[in-house]
Amino acid sequence: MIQTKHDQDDTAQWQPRIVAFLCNWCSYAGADLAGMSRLSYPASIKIIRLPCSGKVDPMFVLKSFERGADMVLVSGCHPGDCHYTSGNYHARRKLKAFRELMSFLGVDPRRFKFSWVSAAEGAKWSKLVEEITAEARELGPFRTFPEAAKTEASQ
Amino acid sequence: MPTNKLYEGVSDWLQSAVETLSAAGMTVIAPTQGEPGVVNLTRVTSAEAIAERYDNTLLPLKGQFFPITETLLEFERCEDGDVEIQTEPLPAPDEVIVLGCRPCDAAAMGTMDKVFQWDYDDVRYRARRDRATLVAFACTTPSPECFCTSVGGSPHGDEGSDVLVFGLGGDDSGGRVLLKVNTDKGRQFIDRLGDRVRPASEGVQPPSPPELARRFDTDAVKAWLDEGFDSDFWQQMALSCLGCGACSFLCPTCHCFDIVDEATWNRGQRRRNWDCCSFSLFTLHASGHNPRPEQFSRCRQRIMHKFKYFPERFGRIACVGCGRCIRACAAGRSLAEVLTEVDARQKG
Amino acid sequence: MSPEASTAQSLAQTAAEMLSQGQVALVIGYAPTEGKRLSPPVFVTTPEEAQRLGFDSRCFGNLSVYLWSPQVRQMGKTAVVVKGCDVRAVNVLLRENVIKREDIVLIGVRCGGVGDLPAHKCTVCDCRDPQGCDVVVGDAVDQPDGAAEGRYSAAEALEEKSLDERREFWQRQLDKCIRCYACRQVCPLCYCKRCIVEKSTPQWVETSAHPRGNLSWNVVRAFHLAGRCVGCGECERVCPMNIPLGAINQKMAKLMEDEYDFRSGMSPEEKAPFTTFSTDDTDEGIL
Amino acid sequence: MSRAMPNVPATTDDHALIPMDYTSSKMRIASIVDETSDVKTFRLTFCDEQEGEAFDYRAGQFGLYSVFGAGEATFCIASSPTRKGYMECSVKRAGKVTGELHQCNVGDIVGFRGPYGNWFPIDLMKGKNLVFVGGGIGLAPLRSLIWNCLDLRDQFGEIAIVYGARSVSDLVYKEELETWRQMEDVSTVLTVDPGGETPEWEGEVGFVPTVLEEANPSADNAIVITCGPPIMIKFVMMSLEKLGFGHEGIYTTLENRMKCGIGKCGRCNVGNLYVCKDGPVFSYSQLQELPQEF
Amino acid sequence: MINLTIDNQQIEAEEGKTLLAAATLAGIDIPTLCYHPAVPSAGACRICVVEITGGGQPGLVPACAYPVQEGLEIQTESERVVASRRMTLALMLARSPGATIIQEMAQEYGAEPVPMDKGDDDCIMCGLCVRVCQDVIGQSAVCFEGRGHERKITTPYDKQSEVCLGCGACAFICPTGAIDPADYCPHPLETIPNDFNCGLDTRTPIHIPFPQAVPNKPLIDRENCIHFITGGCEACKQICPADAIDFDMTDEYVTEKVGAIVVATGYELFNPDVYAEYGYGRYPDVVTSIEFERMVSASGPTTGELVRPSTGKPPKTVVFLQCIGSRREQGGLPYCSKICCMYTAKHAILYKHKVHDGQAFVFYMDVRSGGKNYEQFVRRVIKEQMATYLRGRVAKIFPSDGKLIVRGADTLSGTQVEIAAEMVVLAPAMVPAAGIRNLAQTLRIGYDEHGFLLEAHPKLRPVETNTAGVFLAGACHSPKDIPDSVAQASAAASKVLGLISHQTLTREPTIGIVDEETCNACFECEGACAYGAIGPKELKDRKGEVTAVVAYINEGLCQGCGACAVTCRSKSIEVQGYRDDQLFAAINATGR
Ligand SMILES: Cc1cc2nc3c(=O)[nH]c(=O)nc-3n(C[C@H](O)[C@H](O)[C@H](O)COP(=O)(O)OP(=O)(O)OC[C@H]3O[C@@H](n4cnc5c(N)ncnc54)[C@H](O)[C@@H]3O)c2cc1C
Ligand SMILES: Cc1cc2nc3c(=O)[nH]c(=O)nc-3n(C[C@H](O)[C@H](O)[C@H](O)COP(=O)(O)OP(=O)(O)OC[C@H]3O[C@@H](n4cnc5c(N)ncnc54)[C@H](O)[C@@H]3O)c2cc1C
Ligand code: SF4
Ligand code: SF4
Ligand code: SF4
Ligand code: SF4
Ligand code: SF4
Ligand code: SF4
Repeated sequence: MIQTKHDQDDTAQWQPRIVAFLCNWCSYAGADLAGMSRLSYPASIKIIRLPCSGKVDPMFVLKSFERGADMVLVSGCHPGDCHYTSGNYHARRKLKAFRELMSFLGVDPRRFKFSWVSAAEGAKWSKLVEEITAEARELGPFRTFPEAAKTEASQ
Repeated sequence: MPTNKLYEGVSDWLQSAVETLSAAGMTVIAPTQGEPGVVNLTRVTSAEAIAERYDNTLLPLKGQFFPITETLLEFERCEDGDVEIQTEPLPAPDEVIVLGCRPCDAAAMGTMDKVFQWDYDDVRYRARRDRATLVAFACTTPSPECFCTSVGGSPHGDEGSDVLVFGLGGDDSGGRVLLKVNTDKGRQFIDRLGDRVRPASEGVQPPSPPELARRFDTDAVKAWLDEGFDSDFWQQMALSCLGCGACSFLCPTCHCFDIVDEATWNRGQRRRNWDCCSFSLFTLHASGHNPRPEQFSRCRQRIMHKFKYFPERFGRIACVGCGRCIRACAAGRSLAEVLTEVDARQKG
Repeated sequence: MSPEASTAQSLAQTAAEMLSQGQVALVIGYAPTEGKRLSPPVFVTTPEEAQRLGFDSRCFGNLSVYLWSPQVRQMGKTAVVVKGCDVRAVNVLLRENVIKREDIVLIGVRCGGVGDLPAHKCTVCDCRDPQGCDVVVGDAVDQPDGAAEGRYSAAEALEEKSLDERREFWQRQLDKCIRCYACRQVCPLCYCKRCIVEKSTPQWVETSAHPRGNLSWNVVRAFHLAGRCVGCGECERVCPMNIPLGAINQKMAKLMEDEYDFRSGMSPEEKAPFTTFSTDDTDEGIL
Repeated sequence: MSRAMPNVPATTDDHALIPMDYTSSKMRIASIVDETSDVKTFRLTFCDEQEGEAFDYRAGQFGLYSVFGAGEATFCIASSPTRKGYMECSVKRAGKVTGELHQCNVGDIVGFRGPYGNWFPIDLMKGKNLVFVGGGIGLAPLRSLIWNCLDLRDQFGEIAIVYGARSVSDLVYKEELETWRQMEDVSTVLTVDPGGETPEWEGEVGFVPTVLEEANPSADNAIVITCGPPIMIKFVMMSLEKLGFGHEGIYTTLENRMKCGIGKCGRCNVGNLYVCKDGPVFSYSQLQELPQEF
Repeated sequence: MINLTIDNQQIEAEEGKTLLAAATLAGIDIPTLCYHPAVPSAGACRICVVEITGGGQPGLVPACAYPVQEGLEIQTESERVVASRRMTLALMLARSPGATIIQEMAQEYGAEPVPMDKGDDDCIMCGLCVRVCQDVIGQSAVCFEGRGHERKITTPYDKQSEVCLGCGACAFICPTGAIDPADYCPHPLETIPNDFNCGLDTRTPIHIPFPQAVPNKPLIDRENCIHFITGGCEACKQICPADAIDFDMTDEYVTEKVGAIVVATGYELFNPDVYAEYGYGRYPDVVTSIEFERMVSASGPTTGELVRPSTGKPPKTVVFLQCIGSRREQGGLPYCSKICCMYTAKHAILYKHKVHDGQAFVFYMDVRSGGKNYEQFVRRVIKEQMATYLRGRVAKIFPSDGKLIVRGADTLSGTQVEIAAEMVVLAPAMVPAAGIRNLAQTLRIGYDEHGFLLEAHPKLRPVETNTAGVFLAGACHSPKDIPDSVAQASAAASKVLGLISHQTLTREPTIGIVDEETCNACFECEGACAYGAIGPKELKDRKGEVTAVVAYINEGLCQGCGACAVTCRSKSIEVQGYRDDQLFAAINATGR
């Protein structure tokens, strides 16, 4: 093992790593508004912008966990508000099933969040991030995925 | 020192062997029962864990030396643009005793040795191989899919094992046994067991192997293969093949592998993974050209490789008749049947 | 004549007729063979060979998987022997444009269940009488009672466990996966020209058989089959590592039935839940 | 170091085993030349100077290059062993590794292991007339050999180069092509497929085999080395037959997919040969005996 | 054409026209009571008599019934004529002393009531109603009944009539206003409040929505039109000289393909009746600013005369309350409506113009007069004492003695004030137009929690929205006054011109692209696309034979949402700009 700073998580200062997939038109704009309005929210969140929540492939969520995310958030426009009319409905259906599948396989569903945040909801955004960050902190580091690769298949 | 010597083991020899060897810091690998009906080689510290009755392990022995996935090196891209590479350290030299593989699997290691130790010597494979002693348990009841006798082996075959153990009480593992030493390593193993084994009494002979009819003749098969590359036989025989890797992955002599990098942002591992010539992507070129574009050509490759190319190159057949591919095949295909048919074609 | 023998006879007869009249170029069926655990598929191109066709309780295979094989397609119009449950897979293939109805002939066979102890899918089967086939052979069979209740029993048993227990269970199971992809290859609905695991730019699913790659692979497979899987059980049957893939498929199928009142493959027309949506879908769990 | 002799299958008894742990040497990208829209030539130098000095290879050999994180890919060494201190490879963007490589910048570190495989029979070529026939990116392995021969010009007879690409913009090594054209003792014919020419194009227009026939090189005492897309090779062979060349004197290199480069991973296996060990250079007569799986 | 002379004026008239029509056309006024262009003349009232002085048999004739003749010479105000009218009016005055129009005319002609039994019926028996009902409406619900003295206008059998449509044509046409349709009809037509005037007056079913409407044409309000209710009437059709009435015309949805849309749906006012303390809706003299605006408007219900709704007399004291609903976190809206300070100042001035001796008070929170010359404007109002500005909120309004007591705080002096007002004007908050959310969802543009539409970027793209080709103008975007609305509208217009003045459209390259080699042609993606951008495409070999069918994405239709890419299992669709390898790299980077 090459030792690096990443290996030593200082638990006291441990910051959860949250990967957020935001749709461009609502949630990303909402997060942007939060920024512009100088509303502070934890820096633990790493935002990836997508055109639409309907573009969030379950693969993205899996990959984020593999890359060490402690929590993944997908956020899109409120029902009916999708810039692309129905992308968020598609997302809602698929991601619900995905969460159920993950939960069935023993992955804590609390680690996978889904929210509606509109472009005007800068305040909701910052509150949401604060809340889920607190929850992620409570859940603690999510090691299942990243560490799995280090173990070679048992046989 | 003479090898090929017979020893008798008293009824608790196995228990004692596991204890003694473990106590000496060795790793004992033995067949254990996991889920119902599934036996695999795992590390044991007590003989109780060892499976009593089984045809063969689900996964072949090869994985102990050539794991399904293994790290070759680790790397990290540093901030300054440099890359730090660390070759994965070789497996620790402490000894490994495989206590209870089948003779076919032991024989298969001959094939693996050839590949991994010609021209370039795979150090990782060699390190694992060198430290291991193979104690094979002779088969008493071959399964219906077994065909070792057709490919030059036997339920009591010596090849590849350091020690071959015959049950005298009929039971596979425990009980009174006869141990046949095949190599120096085998002798060292016997020596370690102390008083739980003793030279066999005069006249004690290993039991005769169970009946297992030879189904085809590898020479005839080879002769047909020499000419048969373009035969339409291949297309017919391959129709039902789904092109999965089940047969190859479970085969104790299949050794194809892939090398991949798996990395997060700036660090990762280079890994070696089992691969399989039945996969359509196996030979696909970047240009889109595929030297073996149809499933039948891949099926043909698998058989040709085992029964023609490999023998030509390395002087031995790359199949030990363990029957795993037949048991595993999703489509119920049988290599033995295919070869029987080839044999029949050659003989007219 | 035993029921099996008479079914075999009608199959052979039907196939021989179709072949001799040039209706089809190929008949894919089962060839029950003494001493085998599985009645393997057989590809019959002449009326004479049709004699090999038969049907018994070892005919696990879902032969519809061969319908889209390039080699089979090359051979021309194909008849395939299908059990009632296999028809569901055919329906999905039709729905997804993989095959055209006019290119195939369906020979349905009434099936009383396969396996020594009938396989789980057979105890909960509600389609023993094949629907929508061109010909149906075999004697009438009884439909088991209470099929609907036990339909998702394997998934339900796991659902009842705690999250940790499930994690522990699946970690152990999925760690075994050797990435042979037999589950994929045998699945009639995994017909992708290039499976996602084979896409290297980018490599979404790691190909190494370590627990991480295995989990991703099995999640992706399950997700791709969600709303499509017809529960034929082939993937679980062929998995050389005995991973209970059926439970995962059941979980998704149950979700589809509970949430969207949808069971895959019941007709060639209906659309899979993941290609559409409803504005009434639940907002539960959404922040 | 490479051990296999050209076209002689190596066996276990040949020589002592070379330990192999699949590790890569680090090399630094010294320069990058854009050859075409999807081909770049990388000049690499060993990060460890000693390693660089000890490094030796023959024209025709290949190596496994890696971008850490993306993986390894096989490319022939495109520079001549007579030019010391660096090594070059020309890479066509095709997938994961090649794609990542194209993203690299000068100064970046890549991995390399090799050289592997056999080489062009340069000893057999001495005193002979040489005909190089290349197509597209297939000029990369030939380039190594061409410069090798040009750097030892007096050891060879006449040298002819026939090279073509789909269009003017697909020609690689444009400057070197011009240099060869200017050379008095090399006859260079360049061509592009019909439709691929530009108004300024001064070379031929036509497919390589046709142009080759027109160039009509003498088969006497000649050796042909050809490399290019499979379809081109097929027709070039027919043309060469017409021109009276025997199969023995024609060499080409194969590109079967390979992962280990050292005869283990099984991928490049064709018949009883491993392209990585017994090739990638093969004589045409050898190829004719192999199953046509390359 | 017929030539004749009226009041010494040479006139040309169409043959068949009456003298009345010819005179009217020539601008000569002939008074009449029983004439209406919509119904046949009856010459019943004899007010329209004129004198033939030449060209025909001399004498008095009813102008409404006498046809024009070549060479006739007519006098409309000759002595004989005036005398005749005076006589007629005298008789009428005796019968219907209460009818205003008779009183007025009698005064004009100096008619005194003849001494006879004084009637109390406004009906002058002109019979217009009977004729309109019979000839225009086609119903005959009213008729003459009785003889001589007993003669009267009534419904058959004097009963409310089922035949009567309740259209009110009789009442409308009656010159003296003697008819109440409710007497005739069990279900008379209701009066229709005039929306434009905030319901302060009424309008007819056929009406021009408001002055300056574009196009300035009447429209029929089907819900209230008697024709659409009963199938009869058609009075408008009968009288329309242009024959422009077409009852078969239906509302239609006009589908236009457009390159750009400017949303300018404006605002509505917050309904202040939620604040019970102000009594809006309960006390007629509490009005909103927009009602006030109409009241003082020359085109308004009172033609510009400011009167108290309760008394119809000009209010002597008016109290203006600002910030009704605005700037109110609890039970209101948190934002400032921006326009009320200024228009209230304007209202104070207008009030002073209408009621010179009136007194105006303004309760305000603080005066926001940002804008060119705005502060000066407000200063002027205060300085010139057009209104007394009181900083504070009003706690309660209650009626007392015909007035409204406004009780509030003056926070500047720190005193409680009580004003006995005759009118209170509330300035409610500006809210977006109803249905804005629907509209926004249809156009796929964003809106905030109040429904104001969202611009693409508050600083850099203030008139654009997130949907390409949709722009914003005016109060739909945020509270704005007219100059701001016009400025934004002009900006939007120039953005539109910038967009559509090019031959080709440049759009973001974010579109889906199918990998034709790996597409399975399952067309699952087709179902996922909300834009119908996906269809089949045939791949052909060099010979032109179809080798495969794959999915194809129309780049003009595709919006690049990526729903298809997620639906595609084999990952055969990439969205440009959000390609898988880019996202993969982004996800990888999160693990940094
Ligand atoms: C001896 C030899 C010499 C070569 N020399 C050159 C050279 O000088 N310049 C050059 O541009 N290319 C050369 N190639 C081809 C080069 O190896 C492949 O283009 C490269 O490996 C593709 O790697 P990738 O990771 O970018 O592609 P991947 O993402 O791995 O795959 C993309 C596609 O390429 C196919 N592919 C993957 N690996 C290989 C492989 N090793 N060989 C062929 N196809 C493959 C895959 O099946 C897939 O279809 C050579 C190949 C060989 C065997
Ligand atoms: C009492 C009062 C006095 C004012 N006095 C002044 C003043 O003196 N000076 C000044 O600058 N400003 C004044 N204002 C403000 C002024 O009225 C606004 O600034 C201005 O009207 C805004 O213009 P607009 O075009 O954005 O919206 P609007 O004037 O509201 O126009 C919007 C139009 O869109 C229509 N519409 C709504 N929804 C739809 C739909 N879905 N489809 C089609 N059409 C739709 C509406 O019917 C309306 O015709 C006053 C406001 C009030 C309330
Ligand atoms: S296991 Fe069977 S189906 Fe799979 S590749 Fe092997 S022979 Fe083919
Ligand atoms: S069949 Fe089983 S072992 Fe093979 S890839 Fe599928 S789950 Fe893994
Ligand atoms: S996923 Fe398994 S059970 Fe479902 S259709 Fe495919 S093979 Fe059958
Ligand atoms: S797992 Fe998914 S991508 Fe792979 S073949 Fe099956 S459906 Fe296609
Ligand atoms: S990206 Fe969205 S709009 Fe474009 S084709 Fe796909 S689903 Fe339709
Ligand atoms: S979903 Fe994918 S495979 Fe299916 S038609 Fe669309 S692009 Fe092709």
